[in-house]
Amino acid sequence: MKRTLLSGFLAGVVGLAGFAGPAAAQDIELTLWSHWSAEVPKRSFVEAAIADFEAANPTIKIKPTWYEKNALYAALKTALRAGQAPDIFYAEPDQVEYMDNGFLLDLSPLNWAAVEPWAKEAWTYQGKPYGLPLEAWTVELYYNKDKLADLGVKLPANLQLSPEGFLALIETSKAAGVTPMSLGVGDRPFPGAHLSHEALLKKLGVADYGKLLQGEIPWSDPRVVETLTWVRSLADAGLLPKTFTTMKLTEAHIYFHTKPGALMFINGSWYTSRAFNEPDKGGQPDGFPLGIMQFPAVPGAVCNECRTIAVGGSYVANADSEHPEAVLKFFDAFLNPEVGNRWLDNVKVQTGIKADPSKMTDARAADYFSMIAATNEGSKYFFGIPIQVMSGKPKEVFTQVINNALPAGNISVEDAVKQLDAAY
Amino acid sequence: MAAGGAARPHDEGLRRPWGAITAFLLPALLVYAALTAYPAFRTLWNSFHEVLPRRETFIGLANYAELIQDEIFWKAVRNTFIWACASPLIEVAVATLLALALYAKVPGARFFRIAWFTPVLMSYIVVGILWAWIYNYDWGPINVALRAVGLGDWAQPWLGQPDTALPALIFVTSWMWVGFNMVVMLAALHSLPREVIEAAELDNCGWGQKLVFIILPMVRATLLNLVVLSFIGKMKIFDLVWITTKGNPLWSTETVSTYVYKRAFEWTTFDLGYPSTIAAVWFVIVLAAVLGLTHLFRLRDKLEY
Amino acid sequence: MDVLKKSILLLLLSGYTLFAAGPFVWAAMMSLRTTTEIHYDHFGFPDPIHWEKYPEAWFNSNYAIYFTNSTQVVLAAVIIVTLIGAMAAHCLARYRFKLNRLVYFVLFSTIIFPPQITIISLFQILVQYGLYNSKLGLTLVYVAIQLPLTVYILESFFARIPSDLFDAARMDGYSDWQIFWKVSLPIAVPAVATTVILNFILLWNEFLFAVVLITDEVNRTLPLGIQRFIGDTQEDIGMIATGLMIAIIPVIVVYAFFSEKLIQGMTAGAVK
Amino acid sequence: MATVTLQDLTKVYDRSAPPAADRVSLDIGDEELMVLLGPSGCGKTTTLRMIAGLESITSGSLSIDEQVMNQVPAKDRDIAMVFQSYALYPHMTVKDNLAFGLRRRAVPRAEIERRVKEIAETLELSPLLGRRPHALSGGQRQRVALGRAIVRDPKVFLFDEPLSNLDAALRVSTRGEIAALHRRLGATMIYVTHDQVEAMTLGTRICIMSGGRVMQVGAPLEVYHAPVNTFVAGFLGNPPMNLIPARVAEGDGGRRLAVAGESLVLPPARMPALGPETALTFGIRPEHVTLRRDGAEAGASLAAEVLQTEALGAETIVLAALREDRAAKVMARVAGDAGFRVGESCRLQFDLAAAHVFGAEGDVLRPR
Repeated sequence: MKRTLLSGFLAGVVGLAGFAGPAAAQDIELTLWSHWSAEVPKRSFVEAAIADFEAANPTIKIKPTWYEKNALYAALKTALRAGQAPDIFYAEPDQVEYMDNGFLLDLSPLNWAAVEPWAKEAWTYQGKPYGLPLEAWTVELYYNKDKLADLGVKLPANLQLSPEGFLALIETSKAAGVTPMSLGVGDRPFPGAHLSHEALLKKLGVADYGKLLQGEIPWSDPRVVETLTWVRSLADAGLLPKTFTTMKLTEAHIYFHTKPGALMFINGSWYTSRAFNEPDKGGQPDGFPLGIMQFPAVPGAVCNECRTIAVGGSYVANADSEHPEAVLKFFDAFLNPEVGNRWLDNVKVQTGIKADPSKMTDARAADYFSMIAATNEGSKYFFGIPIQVMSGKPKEVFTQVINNALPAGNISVEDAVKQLDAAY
Repeated sequence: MAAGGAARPHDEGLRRPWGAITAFLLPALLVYAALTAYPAFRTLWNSFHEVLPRRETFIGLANYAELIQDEIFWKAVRNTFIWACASPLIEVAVATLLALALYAKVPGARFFRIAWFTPVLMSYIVVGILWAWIYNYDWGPINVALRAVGLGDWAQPWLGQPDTALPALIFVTSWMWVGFNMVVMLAALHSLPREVIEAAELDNCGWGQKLVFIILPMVRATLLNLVVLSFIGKMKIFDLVWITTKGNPLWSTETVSTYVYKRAFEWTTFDLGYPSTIAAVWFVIVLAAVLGLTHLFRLRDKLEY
Repeated sequence: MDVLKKSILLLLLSGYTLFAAGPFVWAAMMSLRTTTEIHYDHFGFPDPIHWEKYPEAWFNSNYAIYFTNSTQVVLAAVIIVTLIGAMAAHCLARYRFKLNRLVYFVLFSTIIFPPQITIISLFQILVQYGLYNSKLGLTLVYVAIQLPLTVYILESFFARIPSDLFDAARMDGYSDWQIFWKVSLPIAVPAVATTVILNFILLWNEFLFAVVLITDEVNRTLPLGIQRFIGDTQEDIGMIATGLMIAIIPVIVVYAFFSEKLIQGMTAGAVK
Repeated sequence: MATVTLQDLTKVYDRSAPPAADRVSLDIGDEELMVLLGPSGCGKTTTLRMIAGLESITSGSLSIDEQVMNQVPAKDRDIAMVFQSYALYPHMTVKDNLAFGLRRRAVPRAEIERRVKEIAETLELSPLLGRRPHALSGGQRQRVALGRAIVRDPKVFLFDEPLSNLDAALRVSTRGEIAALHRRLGATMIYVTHDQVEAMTLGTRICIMSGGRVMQVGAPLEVYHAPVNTFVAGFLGNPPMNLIPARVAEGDGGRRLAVAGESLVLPPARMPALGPETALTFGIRPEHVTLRRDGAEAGASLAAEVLQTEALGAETIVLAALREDRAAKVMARVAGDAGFRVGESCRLQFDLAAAHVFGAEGDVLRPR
């Protein structure tokens, strides 16, 4: 790292003096810090991409370091300030502070034609795109087909239960001694919020929901209060395990599919990156009867077909990188449908890179995507989960209140609304 | 001659050996200046600025104005104070009882003393992980024990509820520090003159009376020192919270330390000015509290930390 | 005290001992069991005993790196802080000059500083001087944070050395510097040992400054290393327990050998 | 060896307080053992420490062998000092303690060995050479401290109350050892003490100090028999000299003193003629007072009442109050079997040939 600093300094000096010579003759090493140390499919996808790229560009080496997400974010926050950040690193589009402070390289020169427009949009800040949107995801409601069958419940054709049906399902499940839904917010600021924000989105519709998050509609709006009260009533009916507040993301996966087993699990469609691992690495058991249903209809909703799609894990480039051209070259190597397909095949999550699902080769992936396609049929999308849209105090309060306290039954709807309104 | 201005007896030798004095003090003062004094002043300076990675803007008292209205900060202050006030009382009270038990010549006193002291040796990280397991809802020993004795309804996700999380963590720090306080108390008890206690026995004092009228007043200074020491320690608390709850749920375990850290290194801005403001204000609060405590105990001269 | 009373008291104290030391014993047992065994029964005895988990944690989980880093940083910091702390303490205890008490107070009073007051700017400063994310930087910071306590303990000890000794050494022809090395320091060996042990343990367990000032895997100290293990993935309880034990062992060893000294050091100043 | 000359040596610590040593002048001859005697706070230790070079000199000059030493650091003055607390290095063995001063002075190793061995034999420390100070008895430590000074073979020895930490018996024997040492080494020594017995038995001369000033310098008996002022008179002797306020009365050539309504007539050898009504102090040592039930000489005795008796065997110390002035008390050293009881009336008979008369300022008045 120190060498990077020093050589960066020297390069700066040389550049200022106008002696920036052809660097191509030298071997270039790019550093890359990434999340996904435990998410084998994504990690191997990136490693394969690096190997291919290095084979095609023998003068450029890419050195990845794999982190846990929280550790990565903490390291980046300090490293960026210290001028010791890597050339390429993992980011999600909500991290506007990177753009605000000029840390990110403008990626306009890339081949954006190969990227889904909404994914580019998610990464566009003040007119310029900054991120390579590898991962995209929708919020999905997973369930255990066998358990549902045991309870004698059948889903309607559109896979969406009515509010009453959903509540009845919770009660039946409880009565049968099965936790209705696995979920945990022990190490993530968003899983608990899925319940509320999907409900709010359906209730308000895309436009008003966006305004709500921006603070243009108050949280004390009766529609919001009504919806939150409904979510709270689900929680009060015993929807979530008692350990909800301390359960970690990975534990929640295991709670759902292995031990003790829950009926449902609400999660981003990147469920696969953990669940499709080997069982001894936290994956679901072989032959697990995975099903996906729609988020239930919300009482008085204006748009029960509305749902969230988000750009997730992406790569961005350090504005201070000494080798921007090499970084761009590396990024461009991702931007073709073949790579997009390879992502779908291997990672089994949606991607912001244009791909052709029909050309997928992996049967398990194809099966999974057909389920995703079924729930997404006819959907209207809102881009981004709330914490990707919010920042500062509202984000912190939202995380504490809507992600954690409300589903845990630790705060009344009235107080929650009051705190949120006060935060803007 | 140099000696004329000397204001104290026992000045040294022919000349004040300024060379030697400087040489001895310089390294310590340099480290102090560079890594304690300068950072402290810089924090103060920061607090009047918005400190972003590539620019610093003077914003006067804006940070302070924001801080006054920052409910999370005040919540953190409240939590920290609850912690800093509850802990010393619990720790010192339990420690005194245990020390008295050992003082009464129980067999195996040495073993007890060493065993009780061990929690203090572990880092908060280790302790945090251990206790997160102990508080685990499904298989933590506490809930397992409750279920085993038929009190399964009392089983709680102790660290996951706003009203149990903070007491649970306070309990952990007490677990950790009781042994330390006990050892200090025991040392203080052993340093008491035997004659006084024996005299009290001749005066036909019972154990309880002896404790209240003779022993406790004589170890008063130690007791108060321990209280202040524990108070200061809890005002700094960070590691334990960070490793267990990170201030959750609903800021019920947020301490000033964790909040400063969050605002400085986890918040969605890169601003270091605001967290510096928290630090500066907190510094004043801590200082005032410690001075207040010492004044309260009228230990101004005797206080040792 | 009659026998019954005594037995009840002993029973209570044993109960407390179980409470105080139980978690440690529990962790020690888990450190010798695999996570699968632990999930089967969280409170079982290690059977069979999985000693191999220790080398596994050591070699496969980077504990060797963390351990080495901790050792380097802590030992260097302890040596430096002891040395410069002893020099300052010797000077403050032995020489009378106008600013003596002021200097002492300034050094000592930082003991009540909350760490927040310096940590943010320390981060900025170390970044400025290229010491951020380096073991050297962390070492210097550790020296600074342990300085007040060290000066405090050593000063009070040096002040108890009769000044006649220094006078005698001066008449024997020794310079100020030689007196420090050949008289003060050797006499203060017990106090120095106390501060060394105390500083060692406090720094070995230090977390806040490490987490802010170190991010590189290769520079992580043990507390950071342990923290890494409670990240995203499913908690490998058995392995974490092994890691905890590896982190605790040096402290336990020190404690086993120097428990009296350590208790003395920890309690220094609190007994009046 | 060496002479030490103090010329108006003054030490001021605090300008608002009187000097700790005030214009101390003293000539200490070669091979002399000069005792600085006085109560605590009289400036004797300060003076000693100035000589040692452990304290700076505010004004005046200090010379050793006629060389001014004011600015010479302690280590270069070739002086050794024995401290009250002995100041043995606790972390070194007896042997290292003895050798420590020599090592610094670049004395060859073999020579150090030899000298340490020699001194150890003289002081009977040989079997203790490997021990640390904490394993020694008080007397042994004392001897190591002595040895440490001797081994250096300095020009001047300084002793700062070296016996005050010893028990009574050891003190007597060590006193003898020091005296013998002085005779054997023939060195110049300066010895500070507050114990007059040490001063009387050890000193070739005594310098009595009070309030930072030198009161009197002289041979022990000279100082005892001819104190120059009431301070010296009251300080030396055990019990000390009786000092009774008096006035000159009419008659007897100005040598008649009115004391407590009676009168005493002093011989011309002890008192100059003074005008009537001059206020002065009459001094007489207890051994020059006897008690009489009858037959006391008029003009040399006073009526009194016994207040207290301390029978010490060979002698009895009697405290009596003058009948006419109960505030004036007189001590008498009488024979052990004198048999006076408390409350008994008697007359105090003075041996006026040994009387002293001090003026109102406390200075002795002698006939011209």
